[in-house]
Amino acid sequence: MKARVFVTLKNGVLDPQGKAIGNALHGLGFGAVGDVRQGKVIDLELKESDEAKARASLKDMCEKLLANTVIEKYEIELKA
Amino acid sequence: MKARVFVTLKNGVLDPQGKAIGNALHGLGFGAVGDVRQGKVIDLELKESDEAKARASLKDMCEKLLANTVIEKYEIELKA
Amino acid sequence: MKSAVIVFPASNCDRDAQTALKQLTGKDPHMVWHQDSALPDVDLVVLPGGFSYGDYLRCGAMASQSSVMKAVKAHAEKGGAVVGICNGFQVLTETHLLPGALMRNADLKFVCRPVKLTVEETQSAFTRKYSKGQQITVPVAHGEGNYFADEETLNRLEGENRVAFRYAEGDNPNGSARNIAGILNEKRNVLGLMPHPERVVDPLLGGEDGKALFQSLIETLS
Amino acid sequence: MTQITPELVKEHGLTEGEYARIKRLLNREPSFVELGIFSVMWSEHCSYKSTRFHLRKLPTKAPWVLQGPGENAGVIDIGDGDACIFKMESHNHPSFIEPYQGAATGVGGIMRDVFTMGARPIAMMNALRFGEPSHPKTRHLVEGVVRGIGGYGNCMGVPTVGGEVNFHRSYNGNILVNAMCVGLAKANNIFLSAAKGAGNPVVYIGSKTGRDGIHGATMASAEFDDASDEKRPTVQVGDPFTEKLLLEACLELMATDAIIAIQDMGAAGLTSSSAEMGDKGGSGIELDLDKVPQREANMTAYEMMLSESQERMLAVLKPGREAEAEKIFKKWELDFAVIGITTDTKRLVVKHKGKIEADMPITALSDEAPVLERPYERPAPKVDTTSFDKSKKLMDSLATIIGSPDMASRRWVWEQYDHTVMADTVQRPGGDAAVVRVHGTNKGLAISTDVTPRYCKADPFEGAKQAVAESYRNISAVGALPLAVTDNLNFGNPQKPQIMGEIVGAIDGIGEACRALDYPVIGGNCSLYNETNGEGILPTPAIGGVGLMKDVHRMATVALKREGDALLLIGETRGHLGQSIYLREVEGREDGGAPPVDLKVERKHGEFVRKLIEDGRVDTVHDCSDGGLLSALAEMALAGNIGVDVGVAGTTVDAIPFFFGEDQARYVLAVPAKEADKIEGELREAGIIHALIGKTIAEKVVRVEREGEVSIAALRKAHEGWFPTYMSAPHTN
Ligand SMILES: Nc1ncnc2c1ncn2[C@@H]1O[C@H](COP(=O)(O)OP(=O)(O)O)[C@@H](O)[C@H]1O
Ligand SMILES: [Mg+2]
Repeated sequence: MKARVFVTLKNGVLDPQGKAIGNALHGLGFGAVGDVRQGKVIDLELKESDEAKARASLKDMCEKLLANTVIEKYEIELKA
Repeated sequence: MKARVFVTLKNGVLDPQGKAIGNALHGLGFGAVGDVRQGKVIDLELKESDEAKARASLKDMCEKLLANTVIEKYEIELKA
Repeated sequence: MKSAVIVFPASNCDRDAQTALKQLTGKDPHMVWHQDSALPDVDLVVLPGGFSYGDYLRCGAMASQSSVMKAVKAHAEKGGAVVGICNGFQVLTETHLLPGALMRNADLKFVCRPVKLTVEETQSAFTRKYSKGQQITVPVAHGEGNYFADEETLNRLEGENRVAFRYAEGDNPNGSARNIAGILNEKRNVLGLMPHPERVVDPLLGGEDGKALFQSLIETLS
Repeated sequence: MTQITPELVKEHGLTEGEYARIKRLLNREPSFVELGIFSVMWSEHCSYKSTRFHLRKLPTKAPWVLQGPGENAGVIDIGDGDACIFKMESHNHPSFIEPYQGAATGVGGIMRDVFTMGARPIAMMNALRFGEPSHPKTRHLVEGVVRGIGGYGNCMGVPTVGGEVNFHRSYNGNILVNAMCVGLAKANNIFLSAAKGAGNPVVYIGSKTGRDGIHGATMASAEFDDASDEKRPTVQVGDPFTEKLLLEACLELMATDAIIAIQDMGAAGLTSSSAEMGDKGGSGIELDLDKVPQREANMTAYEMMLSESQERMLAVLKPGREAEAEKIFKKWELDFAVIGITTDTKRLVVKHKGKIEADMPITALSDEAPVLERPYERPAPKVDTTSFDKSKKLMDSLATIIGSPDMASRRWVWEQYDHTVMADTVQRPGGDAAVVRVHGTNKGLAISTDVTPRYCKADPFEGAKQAVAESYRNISAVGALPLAVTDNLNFGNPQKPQIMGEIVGAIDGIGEACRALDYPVIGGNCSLYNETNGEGILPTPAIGGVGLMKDVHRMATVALKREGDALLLIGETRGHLGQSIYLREVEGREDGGAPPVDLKVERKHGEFVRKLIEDGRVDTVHDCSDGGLLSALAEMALAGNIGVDVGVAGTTVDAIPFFFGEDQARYVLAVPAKEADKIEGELREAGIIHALIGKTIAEKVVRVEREGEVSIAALRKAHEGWFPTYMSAPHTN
C-alpha cells in the first residue's frame, strides 16, 4: 500500500522558509497571500496490506526518524 | 480560503533525500518500506473567495516560484 | 586525556578535530566509525562537523539512529564528556542528549564567517580556561544553526547557567533564540555548539580562540 | 529495430558528411545505439573537433609537469613526493536551465575528474558570468548557482576558496559556470585511464543509472534558442552525499594496488568512459548492460549508454581483485558491479538482453573523430581611445566604481561557501589568490582564476595574454611561484568565422603568454556555442592558475597592516583607459583597445615582488587590474581598515588615467618606511619602473592630493552594499 506522511512545524515554531516564501509571493504581486508555512511530504510504498498495522508502523517511523517532535508534528495518510 | 500545494520531484528524477530516508528506515528495521520520495508541502492562506480565481493564482505562484518545473511537479488542494 | 572522534560517512571536520586534538594533547585521538557499537576507553568523545548522512531529511536525524550513537549515549550517561560541534550539535539535539532543535538559518543561507561570541559560563569542563564574559572570535559554517527551544526550556537553560556561548549582540548569524551558540546538558558533561573551535587553534588560520576549549578539557580530564 | 532516418541523424547533431563517415568506418549502417554513441563521442563537447587542431599549439611541458592534457586532470610535482592535480570545467548550459542542480553537478563532476586520478580534493574555485543585473533572470540564476556550488562543495567538505563573478548583458541568455578543483596526491600514486591488457574485469562503481540528462553532451554543444528554454531537457540532480562516499571509497581502493585504470563517468557517461579507457589502453571493451545497476525499470541500451547519472565511476581491476574492491564499496554502501571485460579486439561491444547492441572499433570514436579546421577571421584589434571627460570628480568616480556590480565585494557569494573546512585555508576569498596549506607541511598552494572578457572582445590575442598575465600576477602577489594553468575556453558558435577567429586568437595568446612565463597548460575544457538567437557571449577564456609557496608563514595579503608604511607602485603607468572599468562605469562607454601586455616585464616584476615576500621583507601586496590604481588602493584600505594618502608626483599623466587606467604588470606594495629606500634602490638597479606614491595613515580615509578624500566607511558602504541589496529583491524561477 502507499502512504503519505506530512511533517510540518508545530504551531508557535517560527518558520523562516514559510515566511520567506510569503514575502517573495508578495514581492511578485500576489497580494492575497496571508500566512505561509512550509513542510515536508514523504511518499512511501509499504509491503503491508493490513491498514492498522501499516498505520502503527508509520507512526513508529515518524516518532523515530521522520519527524523531530520537538518542533514538528506529523499526519499519516494511507492510500490503498 | 486555505490552500495546500504539494511540490514533488517528477518521475525519473533522482531523489537523493528519498533514497537516504528509505535506507535509514531499512536500517531501523522497517523492512516493509519500498520506494520513498520526499517533497514539499506549502500551506497558504488566501484572501480570495472565488475558487477558480484562487486556483489560477496558485497555479501562477507554482510556475513562478513554488515549484521548479524543470524537475518538479505540483498539485493544488483547496479547503474552504 | 584520551579522546575519540566519531566518523559518520559524510563527516568532514573529523580531520580538523583530529588535527586540533593531536596538536593540543600530543596524542592521536581514536577515529571511531559510525557502524561501531562500542567506544574505546576514552575521556572525551567529539562529534565533528559535516553532513553525517548527507543531512538529508534533517541535519543529524539519521546519525542519531546510528549504532555508535548508542555507545555515545551510554558514555554520556556515565558522565563521560561529549562535545558536538556544528553537525555534532545537531546530532546531540536529535539524540535528545541536549534540548531544543537546530533549524534552517533565518535568512535561509549557508553562512561561513568568523563570529564574535561571549563566553557565558566558565563552570564546566569545556570552558574553565576562558573567563566569564570573555569575547572570542570563532568561525561558523552551517546552513541550519538556528537554535530553537520553547520558552520554558530557554528559561531553564539560562536559569541553570547552561548557555555556554552566545553570539555577541548584533552578530547572530542564524537567528538563534536568545543568541544561543552553545549549550550544556543538565549534568554539564555534554556540550553542543555551532561555531568551530577546532578551526581556530592556529594563528595562521585566523586565530587561537578555540584553544582554551580543548585546554579546559585537557586540564579537567587528564 | 529503429530505422535510421536523415531526421534522426540530424536530431543527433550529426551532419550528413559525418554520417557518411560513420558508415564508412563501420562498413555498414550504424544501429540506433551506435548512432547515439557516435553522436555523443563526436559532439563538440567530447571530441573538441573545432578546437583540437589549435589546442595542439599550447605549451604543455615543463620539468615539473607530471601529466599534461589528455587525462582527466593535469598533474604537477610540488616537491617532497607530493603532487598537485587540478582541472577546470564548465557546466554552462545545465546551469542556465536549472541553476542549482546545474552548478552543483558541475562541482561534483570536476571533483570526480580530480579524485579519479588519486587526489584528495583540497580546494574549489569557480568563475561565474551572469547577464546584466537588470535582466529578469539574473537574480534567480545568481541565487541558484551560488547555492548549488555551496550545496555540493560544502557537503563534500572541500573548501571553496575563491573565484570570479562578472555581469554583462552578453551573458543574458548564456551564463558561464566554470568550476575548478585542486587536489593533492602522492607523485608515485597517480591513477590514469588507460585500460591496458585483455581479460581484466571492468567494474561499475557508485550510484545507479537512471535516465538523467540523456543527451546532455550533445545539448552542451548546441546553440540555444528561445524554444529550448521551454523544452527544458532533463537535467541531472546531484547527490553530494553519495559523491562523498565515492571519494572516500575510491581513495581507499587506491591505497591497494588493485586498479589498472579508473575514470569518472562525466559527459556521455558509460559511453565516453569506456571508449576513452579502451582507447588510451589500446584495448577493447565488452560491456554487459544487464549487469549495470539501474534505478529505473525497462531502461534500454541506448538510455544506459547515454545516461549522465552522476556520482559514478568505471574502473578496470587486476583479475581476481574484484572481491577486495567490492568489500570496500559495500562498506561505503555504494553499488558495485562487474559489467564487462577488456579484450584485445580494440572494439567497443555492448550487449543487452542477449543481443549485441553495438560493436564498433574504438578508434572510430577517438582518432577517427572529426577534426575540423574551421575557417576563421581574426578580428582587427580595437585601438585605444585616449579621450575622457575631464570634468568628472576623481573621488566620486572611486565610490561609483567600488560599488559597481563587477567591483563590489563578493562577500555575499563566498560566505555561502565553507571556505575554511579542512583547516588549511591560510588565505581566504577576497585577496589576489587563495592559499591552502599542504596538510602537515609549511608549503602552500596559491590558486587564482582570471580573465577579463571585455579585453578579449576588443582583442582576443592580447586579452588572452592578459588573462594569463593576470593569473601570474595574482599568484606572485601572494608570494607563490606560478607553476601551471588549466583553461576553460568559453565562446560562441565556432561555425562563424569571426567567433572561430576569437578562439584562435585566444589560444594563440594563451600559448604565447604561457611560454614566456614558463607557465604550461596542463588541462582545460572548451565550451562553445554559447549563443542565444545568434548573439554570442564575450569571448571568455578563463585561466585557472596554481602556484607553490615555500613557506606559508611568508605570504602577502592585500590588507594594509600598519600606519606609516610607504606605498610603492611597481610598473609603468601610461594611463590606458581603453576597455577600462572606469570608462564603462563612469562614462558609460565600452570602447577602446585592450591594454597591451609585455610578458618580459610581467615576468620580471613578478619575480621581483615574489622575492621580497619570500625574503620576509614585504607582507602587503595587491596587483593592479580592474579599476586601476585607485581601486587597488581602496581595496587595500578596506581590507585593512587603514587610510592612505597618495599623490601623482613625477608623472605627466593626468589624474584620471593615472588613477583609473588599467596598465598591466603593476603591483602596489605597502612597505615599512625604513625598508622603502632600500627597495627603491634595488628596483632602480633592476631597471624596474616604479614610484613612491604616498603612505598609509591613521585617518580612515582614502585621500588623493589636490583631488580630495572619501572615508573608508563610505567606500565600505558602497562596496559591501551592492550585492546584498541587489539580491534582496524578489525573484522567480
Ligand atoms: N582548452 C583546453 N586546453 C587544454 N587542454 C584541454 C582543453 N580542453 C580540453 N583539454 C583536455 O582534453 C581532455 C579531455 O577533456 P574533457 O573531455 O573535458 O575531459 P573530462 O571528460 O574528463 O572532463 C582533458 O585532458 C583536457 O585537459
Ligand atoms: Mg573525466
